[in-house]
This record gives sequence, structure tokens and C-alpha cells, in this order.
Amino acid sequence: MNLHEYQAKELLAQKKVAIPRGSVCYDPLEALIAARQLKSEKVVLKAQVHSGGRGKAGGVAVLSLDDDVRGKAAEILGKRLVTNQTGPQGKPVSALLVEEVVPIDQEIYLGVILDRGSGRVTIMASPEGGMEIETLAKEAPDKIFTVPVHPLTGLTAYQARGLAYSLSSNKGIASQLTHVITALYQIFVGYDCTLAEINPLIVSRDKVLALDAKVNVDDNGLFRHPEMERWRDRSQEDPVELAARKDELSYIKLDGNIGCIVNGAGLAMATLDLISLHGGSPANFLDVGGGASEQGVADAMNILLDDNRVRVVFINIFGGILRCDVLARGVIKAFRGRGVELPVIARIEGTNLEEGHKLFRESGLPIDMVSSLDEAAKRVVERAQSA
Amino acid sequence: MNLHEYQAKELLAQKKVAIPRGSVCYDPLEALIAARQLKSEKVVLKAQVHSGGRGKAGGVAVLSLDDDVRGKAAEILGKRLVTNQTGPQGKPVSALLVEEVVPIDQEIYLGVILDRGSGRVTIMASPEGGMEIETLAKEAPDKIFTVPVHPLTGLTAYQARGLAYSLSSNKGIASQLTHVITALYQIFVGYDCTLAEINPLIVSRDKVLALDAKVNVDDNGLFRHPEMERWRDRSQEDPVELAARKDELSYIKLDGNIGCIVNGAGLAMATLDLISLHGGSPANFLDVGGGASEQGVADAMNILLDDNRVRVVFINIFGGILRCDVLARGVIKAFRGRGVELPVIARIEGTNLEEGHKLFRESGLPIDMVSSLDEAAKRVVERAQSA
Amino acid sequence: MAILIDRTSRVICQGITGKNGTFHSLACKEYGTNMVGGVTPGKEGATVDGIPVFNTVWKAVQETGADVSLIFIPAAHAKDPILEAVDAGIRLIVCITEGIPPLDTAQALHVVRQEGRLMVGPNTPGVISPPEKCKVGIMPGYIHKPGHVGVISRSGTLTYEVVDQLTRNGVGQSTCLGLGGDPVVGLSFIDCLKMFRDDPETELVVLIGEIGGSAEEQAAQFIKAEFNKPVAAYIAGRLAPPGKRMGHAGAIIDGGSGTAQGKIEALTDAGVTVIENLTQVGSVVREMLK
Amino acid sequence: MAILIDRTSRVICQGITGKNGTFHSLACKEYGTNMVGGVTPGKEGATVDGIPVFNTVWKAVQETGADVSLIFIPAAHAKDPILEAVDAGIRLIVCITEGIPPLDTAQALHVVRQEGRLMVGPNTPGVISPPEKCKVGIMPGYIHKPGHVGVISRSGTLTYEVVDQLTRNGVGQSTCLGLGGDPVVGLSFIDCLKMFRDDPETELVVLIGEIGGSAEEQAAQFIKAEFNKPVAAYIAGRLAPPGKRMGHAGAIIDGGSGTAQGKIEALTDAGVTVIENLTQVGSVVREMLK
Repeated sequence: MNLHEYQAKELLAQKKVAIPRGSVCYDPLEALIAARQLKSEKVVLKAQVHSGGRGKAGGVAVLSLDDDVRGKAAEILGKRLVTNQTGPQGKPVSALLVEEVVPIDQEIYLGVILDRGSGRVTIMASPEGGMEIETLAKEAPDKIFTVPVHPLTGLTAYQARGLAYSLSSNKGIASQLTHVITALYQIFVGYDCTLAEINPLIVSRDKVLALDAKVNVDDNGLFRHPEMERWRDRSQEDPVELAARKDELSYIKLDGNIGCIVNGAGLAMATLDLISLHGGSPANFLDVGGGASEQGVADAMNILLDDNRVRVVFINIFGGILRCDVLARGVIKAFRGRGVELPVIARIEGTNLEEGHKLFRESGLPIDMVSSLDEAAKRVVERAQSA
Repeated sequence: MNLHEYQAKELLAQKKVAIPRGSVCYDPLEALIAARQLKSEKVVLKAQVHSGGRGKAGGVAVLSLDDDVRGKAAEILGKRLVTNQTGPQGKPVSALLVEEVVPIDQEIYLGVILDRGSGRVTIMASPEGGMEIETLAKEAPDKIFTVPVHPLTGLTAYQARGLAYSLSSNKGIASQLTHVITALYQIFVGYDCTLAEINPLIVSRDKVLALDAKVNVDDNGLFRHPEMERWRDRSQEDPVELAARKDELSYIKLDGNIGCIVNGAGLAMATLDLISLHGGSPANFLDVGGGASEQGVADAMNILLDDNRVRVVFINIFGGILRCDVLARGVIKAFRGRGVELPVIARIEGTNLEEGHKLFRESGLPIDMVSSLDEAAKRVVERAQSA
Repeated sequence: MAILIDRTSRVICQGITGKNGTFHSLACKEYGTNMVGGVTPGKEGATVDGIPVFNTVWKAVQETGADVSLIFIPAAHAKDPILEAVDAGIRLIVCITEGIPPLDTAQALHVVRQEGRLMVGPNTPGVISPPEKCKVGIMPGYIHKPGHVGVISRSGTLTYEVVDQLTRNGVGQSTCLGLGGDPVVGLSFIDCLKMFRDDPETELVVLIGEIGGSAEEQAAQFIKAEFNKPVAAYIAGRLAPPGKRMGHAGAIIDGGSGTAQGKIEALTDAGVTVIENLTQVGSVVREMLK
Repeated sequence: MAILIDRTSRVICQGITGKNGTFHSLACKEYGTNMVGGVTPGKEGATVDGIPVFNTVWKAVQETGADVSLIFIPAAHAKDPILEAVDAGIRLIVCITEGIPPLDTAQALHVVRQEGRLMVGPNTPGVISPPEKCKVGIMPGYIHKPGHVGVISRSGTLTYEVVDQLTRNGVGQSTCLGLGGDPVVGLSFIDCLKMFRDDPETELVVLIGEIGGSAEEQAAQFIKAEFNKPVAAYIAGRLAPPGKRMGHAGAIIDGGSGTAQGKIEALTDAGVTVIENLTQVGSVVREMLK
């Protein structure tokens, strides 16, 4: 689950990290009032979307008070912001963060991640921030400092302090940086994050402020932080993906026309690759999980039946715990409930295979059973192209 | 700093450990009302003093409601309780804990300490509690289970659970015990304790209750728990020891008549031993610390001058940081401020020795300078015996 | 011979009285695994189809001499049983549980490694050694066949698919295991490659990777420098869009790193036979063995 | 030769710009110690009478090659600098600070031991090796004399008293150290006895114990079984009443254990010459060496 910039900044403010003065606005008039109340020479309007690259996409505007704040706010709030990360459909602008513009003496990068290789929470920082960490890693790798945190001891004061002094030799600044580093680490660990980032963290005269912030929470840790749910912005997520998650299905929308139902994430990815290899284009990734129920399969099938881009459905199941008869019943249930006719190619292996075949045969539905996976994938692609 | 039973129980209750119903009373009538309100067939009155062995000393009484609760309460509240731990002067009874009497099916010992050798917080438990752990260790060492806690991981759920099942095989009881073990550990660590003990922890039908509890807080950790100060019961501590601690002196009252001022705890203990070896009897342990100031020395001297048991003062200083002239000035200051005459034997080594000697000589005070420690100790004992 | 487990392994199941714990303990036993016990606090004295249940892992180890543990504990509480297994002296922990918060896994794993133990998973189908008739996991046993190919994967059903192809092509397996689909897991490709290198019964290794992280790239470096047996590989997720978790918590392309293409290139560069079409893994490996 | 420190030791002081840090760093330097640096965050670039100051121990080690650290940090914050010293690669930590909460010490000490480093203290006067002209601590240097007697103590001024007697009796010392007066400390009597056993320059060891804990009893067992040089001992606190902390946080008789009498008996039983009268330690040791 991703947070908006303003939410991430709220978490930072709770930990007494300084952020620019500002407020979140939901309509242009509110933005105008907020801008005037800041009594700042210049203000910045920042689109709140779950994506980086907002500036280049026109989601950020720096204005002086003589400018048409209300008009600019209306323009941004009305947009679907298309960045290099959102895909062509873009993301709606949920809200506008209106902030004072502060002078910048230094831009620092500060991020916390869980390093897969070492299994350690790792803090990364660079005294030259403002660009993405990937760019930094390419352009100035020697200016990136990393601090691996011991899993049991946690971040120690000396680690935070040491990192701070490698970012600034000024005692007052380093002391503020020590606090910010500790706070960001605590947010990361305290909320089971996958990423907690301040970029840029700026030095503005004698003060350190978080100018932009990004916090992503790990879905596996969310059960420990039910209070986070209030911050979920459904407008930023695909409604079908959201609904699928509710049904405990793992669904991701893709651009093609072949609907896929697979059990297991790896096999599901491999199925997409196989379709593509044969010249087809999948409409989705859909993993029903290792031990799906009849209803789970029906829910999955319904998602595809609802998707009017889908020309053909590819069912690829290697049954372990999931029995083939349960699968067949789920598919049939979904079809019966809808009365739709959509060609299905099913390749099924595993427990109770015979019964599954029998149920399909007797259902009278347009279900084509193919035992070879390669053959099945080819046929799916042909059907999609001829449809 | 030691807590009273009722305070330890309050900490346990905050952690949702079950304790017998009851209340703390400060006068006999209050105790009578409290006893009646319990609506229990039998009640127990327990003297709140900083000492074990209260039962044998007459500090605990089990009464039925027909008994003279008020009279018994008055008797106990009026006592100075002399136990095997208090010394002959005993301790005043600060308050009375009036509790219901509950039936006992099993008595368990549960204690948490910091093991010096391993440096690990260690939980000790025995399914046969009710007696002191030292007695248990002698009588049934194979029935004592110890769980060392990893300093970084802390107590894990499986450790608490495993210990609980070694105390009771009943799932419901073991589950409550797991909670009590965890709670007691959390109290120990959360308040920097030197000891946290529930003895006995009882099983009463299907419930686990803390029947008696003892919590001692480490003085070195007290700065982290300023809220504990409200629980300090000055009536249980020697007023001179208390005052000395305020002056950052380490003073302990003993039974003899030779007042001692020493720098360093080890040398102070050794000085007592030396006095005793020569047949004398020290009135106190007093360590002025490694780097005492003139005022610190004067404070120490004043404690001895206030003590009318003291016949002679023995000053034994091996100056490292503490300069001999500073020492001399402190001693002289204390004498001048009082006009008392008390013989002093001073054995002084270290920095600025000459100047110290000179100050003493010129002071005109009855200060006898002896350079040999053994000789000084002998002379102190002689003076005490002849005085 | 095989790696990690064999017919002398003494296996317990933590969470044996739960639905999955019971089902899979019995399936393992049926396959041939020496299931010596199970752990569920409060159920000591009970048995699950003859397998004795204990309150603690410590007791189970003491009574049965177990050295391997199969863990089926819900994600929210799965850290503690891992620590318990380590403390009780278990050598190999196979943690099936999916959805453990990664910070919990990281802490548990630190202790596992510190104490010199091994963990497979979490979020793994487990380990199976067909020649040893020993299975510690949830994979369907019947698709396996004793032989000389080692299989290491980050996936579950995808591994079954590959193993099934191998068996249909007459290619048996020495040991097959899933490393787990989480971002932080115990044994790595490299750890397993080292074991396969030292296992005389393993002639070839099939490596099944997927997007996310850089485990495959690191494996490629290791293979190039220190591995002397043939390796075939399949990498899933060429079509995965960046920034999306593809079912597995660990399967995500972050900031342009962790792509299938990068992994395929690294492995190819290391001399690994990378197979593009999943359905050809079995036949290609059969040819490689000739 | 000596144990723990010698003329090649490169010493830094954590907290060098504080009052005690400065005073004792200079006293050590004057005695002959190779004080190569100091650490106070925010003061990098400054010097203390020629000793350069750094922001972090890591930087100090990098710039000076330090391997020993003398710590003067207030008790409330003393855990962190110990961890910092370990992380920076310091081999020997001498922690003078008194009053550290024992749970903090226990955590820090765990890391010290895990990483294979040594800690003297906390609440110690430090270590001095007169033949090496190296002092890492707060003891007055002038009372010491180079020689062949090792001194291990749980105390401060009591140690000075004993050393002074030795010197006045013409008995020089190889290394003298205080283990620290806290209940939980780094090096133990046994650790030091092992080092003295292996130090060819040490002929005899003086052990100065006190009430509380069982460190002396354990030392006695070790001496009886594995120590081959003569040992003289003095135990302070025969008059201490039970349940009272005698100045040192660790000097307390708890529930009848930790008494001076028990320690004296254990040491006597181990063949140690236990000296009852403190003022005779010097002369007795002089005789023992004849």
C-alpha cells in the first residue's frame, strides 16, 4: 500500500521532522485560501498521486501570489496525471498539497529499504539528492552512503550520527539530520514499510526540512497497522485489482485480450510469457492461489467475464492442493450465473483430473480441454487472433 | 530502591496479571471497612515493610470476619516489625494490605534476575513455590527451571510458553502462566529491576494469581523511571543513608563507634575489615567517591559529627583525583562550622599531600596524622576503646 | 544421496494439529518421510495418525531426536516458532507460511544464520528428495522420480510444472526445492548450488528464477566462477510491468532493477542454458544429459 | 611484555573533550601511552593538546589505526559508544563510566563478546602496564613500578593501595587492572588469569576481590584446575551487612550468597595465599616471590 506525499509528511511531522508549512486541499478555492494564508512569497502546488515524476508530467507548479493560483489548482486537480510510472491511463489527482517555497542550500537523498541479500534494513543517503536513487547510483555511486542495521539491535545512535556527519560537517545540521534519519528508520520499522524515502531532504539556512517524502507499506505487515486503512486512496488503484484482492486473488491488469487464470504466481508469470512467446497478448495476471475454493475460482472467472477486452480465457492449473473438480465447478458456476459465451482453453493437471474433465464435458460450455501446455498456449493465441 | 508488595502488585495488575482482591489501608478503621467490603469468608492483613519474613515476625494475620479485624490491624500498624532481614531495630509498618483469602491448589515460584556471570536476564521458576528461592535451591534444585533471555531478542513467546508448560501441563493454566511470565519479565526490563519476583504465584481452581510479589529497582536505572519516585517510602530507609545519598555519598550505618571516611568503595570495605581485625567496631561505611569536592568531604564529616555514637573518626584516603588539600579543607570546614571536638586519625596518601598536612597542622584541630595504614587503624581502635 | 534431507532425516511439524499441518504431515509420511512428531502447545499427549504431539519443540527434539522442522504457523505468529526451532537445536527449518512480514523474517533469519542453522522459505513449497523418499513440503509427491537433476526455484506450481516435464521426459531428480517467493528468504540459489556441487549424485541443476531482486544475477556470478556442473534455467516474468507485485511478495521490478531480461543475460553470460519456452525445459534438459 | 596493552597500543578517548576525558587523556599521554586521537561528535578538526578529535570512532580508527578505546561518556548514554567502538573495529574497550544501568551493560557486552572484542569495566579504574609505559585508565601512574606481578581487582582505590604497597616493597607490576565494580562487567578474573598464565613476564598474580556475586569462587575453581603460577588474594567486605550495596553496584550480599567468607574459603581451598590484613599484602607478596 502506497501513501501520498502529504500522508508521508504527516508521519514525519509526528516524529518531529520539520516539513514546509502547507496544507492539503481538495478544491481550487481551498487551494487559493491555503496559499494566501501561507504568507509566503512563493507557493508550490503539488498533485497528490501515487507516482513519481510528477514535476515533468505537469503535476507540480511554483507560483507567486500574483499568479492565478485558483486557476492552476483547478487545472491540476482536474487532470489524470500521466507520468513515466503510471502507464498511459495515468492517475487521477486525489488532492493538492499547497506549500510554502523555501530556499535550498543543499539537497540530500535519504531512503530506507530492506535489503534482500543481507536481510537487513538498510539506510541509504547521499549529500547530493534531488534525483532518483537509481540515477544517483549511476552518476555518483561514491557519494551514496549505506548503513546496514543489525536486525536485533536496531538502528543505533552512533550509526545515525555517523551517517549525518557524512552528509554535513556542520554540527547543528548534523544533529538535525541524526534526528531525521532516526525518525525515518522508526517509520520504516514501525509501519512495516517496503520503502521510506525523503528526497530531497533539504538544508535551508540553518534548518533541515523534508521537501518530498514517499512511504510504501508492505501488504504483509498491514495487519499490524489497521489504522493505515484510513489512508488508503482507492482512486489511485485499479478497481478490479482492488476487488480481486478482497477475494484473496492476486490480479494485475495488462494490455492484451487473453484472460488468464492460473494457480501459483510463478506459473502465472510463466503463462503470460508463454502466451507472448506465441505472439499473443494477455489481458491480465491472475493467480487464484495454491488452495483456491470453488467460490475463489468463480470469483476469478467473473473478473474475466466482466472484462470486455477479453476474447478468450486461458485456464492453466497445475493442481496440487487445488483439485480439478473444484476448479471445474467454480468455472461452471461463474458461467451459469452469467449466461455469457466466451471460449475457454483449459489445460489442467493434478488431483481428480478425470472428474474435472467430466464436469466440463457435461456442462455443455465452450471449454476446450488441451493436455499439452504448449499446444494450449498456441491455441489460445490463435483463438484470440481469430476472434 | 525497593517497592512494597502492594506497589509490586499494582505493576502486575497494570500488566493484567490477576491478584487477590484487596486494598491498602493506613488505619485500623479503614482496614475494617476494607475487610468487610471484600465479602470474603476470610481476609488477610499484611504489613507493608521492605523485608521478607513478615509472617514469622507477626506481620501477617489471617482472620475471619468474626475476628477483631480492627484490633489486629491496629496492632500490626503500630509495630516496628523485626524480621530476620531488618536487623534488631526493625522497620515501621507503612501500611496494611487487606486482601481476600483464596484457596490454593498449587504454589509456584517465579523470579527474574540479571545473572552476573552470563550477563543475561534470567527467569527462574519452580512448580513448588512458597518458600524462598535459596531454600528451594537447596531442597529441590532439580525442580528449578531457569530460562536465560537473549539480551537483544528479549524474552520470546516460546520461552515463556515452554516455561509455563514445565510448571503446569494444564492448557488453561499454562496459558495464564505464559502471560504472567511475560508480564513479570516486562516489568523487570521496563523498570530496570534488580529483582522481580512472585512468590507464591498460585493456582486457585482454574485461575492463576500473584499472592505475593517483590520488585526492587536498580538505582542506576532510576533516572529512566522518574515516576517511581512517588513510590519511594522514606520510612523504610535510614534517614542518614537517605541524606548521604542526596549529597552523592555512599553511607551505610553499622553498629560500632568508629566513624569512617574513605574514598572508594573497595578501600572503604577494606578499612572496616582492618578496624575489625584490630578489635574495633566501625559505626559506618562511608565512601566519598573518587573525585569528592571540598563540600562533599565536609558533608561526609558532618554526618559523622552528627552521629553521637561516634567516638573517633578515621579518615583513610588514597588520593588519585581527590587532592589531599581539598580533603583537608573539607574536614576543617565541617569542624569549624560546628565547634565540636572529636579526635580524628587521618591516613592520607596522594596528590598535594604536603599541603594537606600543613592545613591540618595549622588548623589546631585534634587531627592525628599517621602515614602507616596499619598503624593508623590500630591507633583508631585504641582511641575508640579509651574514649 | 541428496542435499538437505535424506532417509535419515527425523522430521517434526510445527502446527501439526492445524488443517494444513495435519494434511501435509500425513502426505509427507505417506511419501516416505520419517515424521517423528509434531508440536502444538497444549496438545501434548495427543497423536495425529500415530505421530506424537508435544507442547514445545524442545520436548519434541528431546523425545524424538528430530533435526528437521516443517512449519505451518499463521503469518502473524510465524517468527516465534522459527526461533523456537533454532533454540531447540533443529538443523533445517522448512517454513511453508506465506505472508510473514519481511521484518519478522529478517529477524528470525538473523538468528537462524547466527546459530549456523538452515532455513528454506518462508513462502516455499518445501524440499523433496525422490531417491531418499523424503519430502518436507507441500509439493505433490507423485510427479517426482528419483534421479540426478537438482531443481532450485523461487516458485511453487511452476516448479511442479518443470518437475513434471522432467519426469515425463524420463529425467529423475536428486533434490527439488523452492527457496520461497518472499523478498527475504533463507537459503539462496548460491547456497543450494554449493550443496549440489558437493553432491556426487547430482549431475545437472535446473534453476527456476523470476523477476525481483538480484538472486539470479548473483547465482550467475557464482556459476561462472565456481560451479562445474551444467545448469539449465528458466526465468518467469518477462511480461511483468514495473512496480507491480506479481503474486509473490518478492516478485517486483523496482526502479528498473530485477527484470527478467537482466537475469537472462547474466545467466547466459555465465554459460547457463536459458530456456525461453517453459514447455521445453524437460526436453532440453534430457538432451543436455545425453 | 604485559597483557591487554603495551607500547604498540594505539589509544583513543571517547568523550575526550569532556572534563574527565581531557584530564585523563593527558595524564595517560604523560605516562607514556600512545594517545592517537579522541572522539566528540561535532568537534572534528579540533585537538586536545595535540591529540586530534574526530566526529566518529570509525573515522578515528580509519585515520589513526587505533585499537584501544578509553570511554568517558555519562552513564545514561554509555551503551551506544561501546557499540560504536565495536563496530569501528576497536579491539579493547576500557569503560570508566560508573552508574550505567546493568541492562544496558548486558546488551553492549553481548555485542562486544559476539564480535570477539574485549571490554574492561564499566566502573573500572582501567588498565596499566608499567613495563610498557602504557596506561589506559584513571589510576595514578606514579605509584606503579615495572616488574612481574599481575594485579586484578574489582576495585579502584583499594587497588592503588595494594599497588602502592607492592612498589614500596620493591615488587614491580607487569599489568594491573580493575575489572569494574558493577554486577555485570566485561573481562572476568578467569579471563585475566588465562592471559597472565600465557604472559611469560608475569610470575605471580594478586587478586583483589570483594563481596557480591561468585566471580572469586569461579576464579578459585579455575586456579585449582588450570593455573600454575602463585596467587595472593585479598577479599574486602567481611563486615558488610547482607542486602546493602557497599558503594559498588556489584558489592552486595544477596540471600546469603556472595559473602567474603565463602570467597576466602574457596580461594584458600584452591591453594591461594589469602591475606587477611590489607596492610600486609605488599610484604607477603615480596616473601612469596623469594
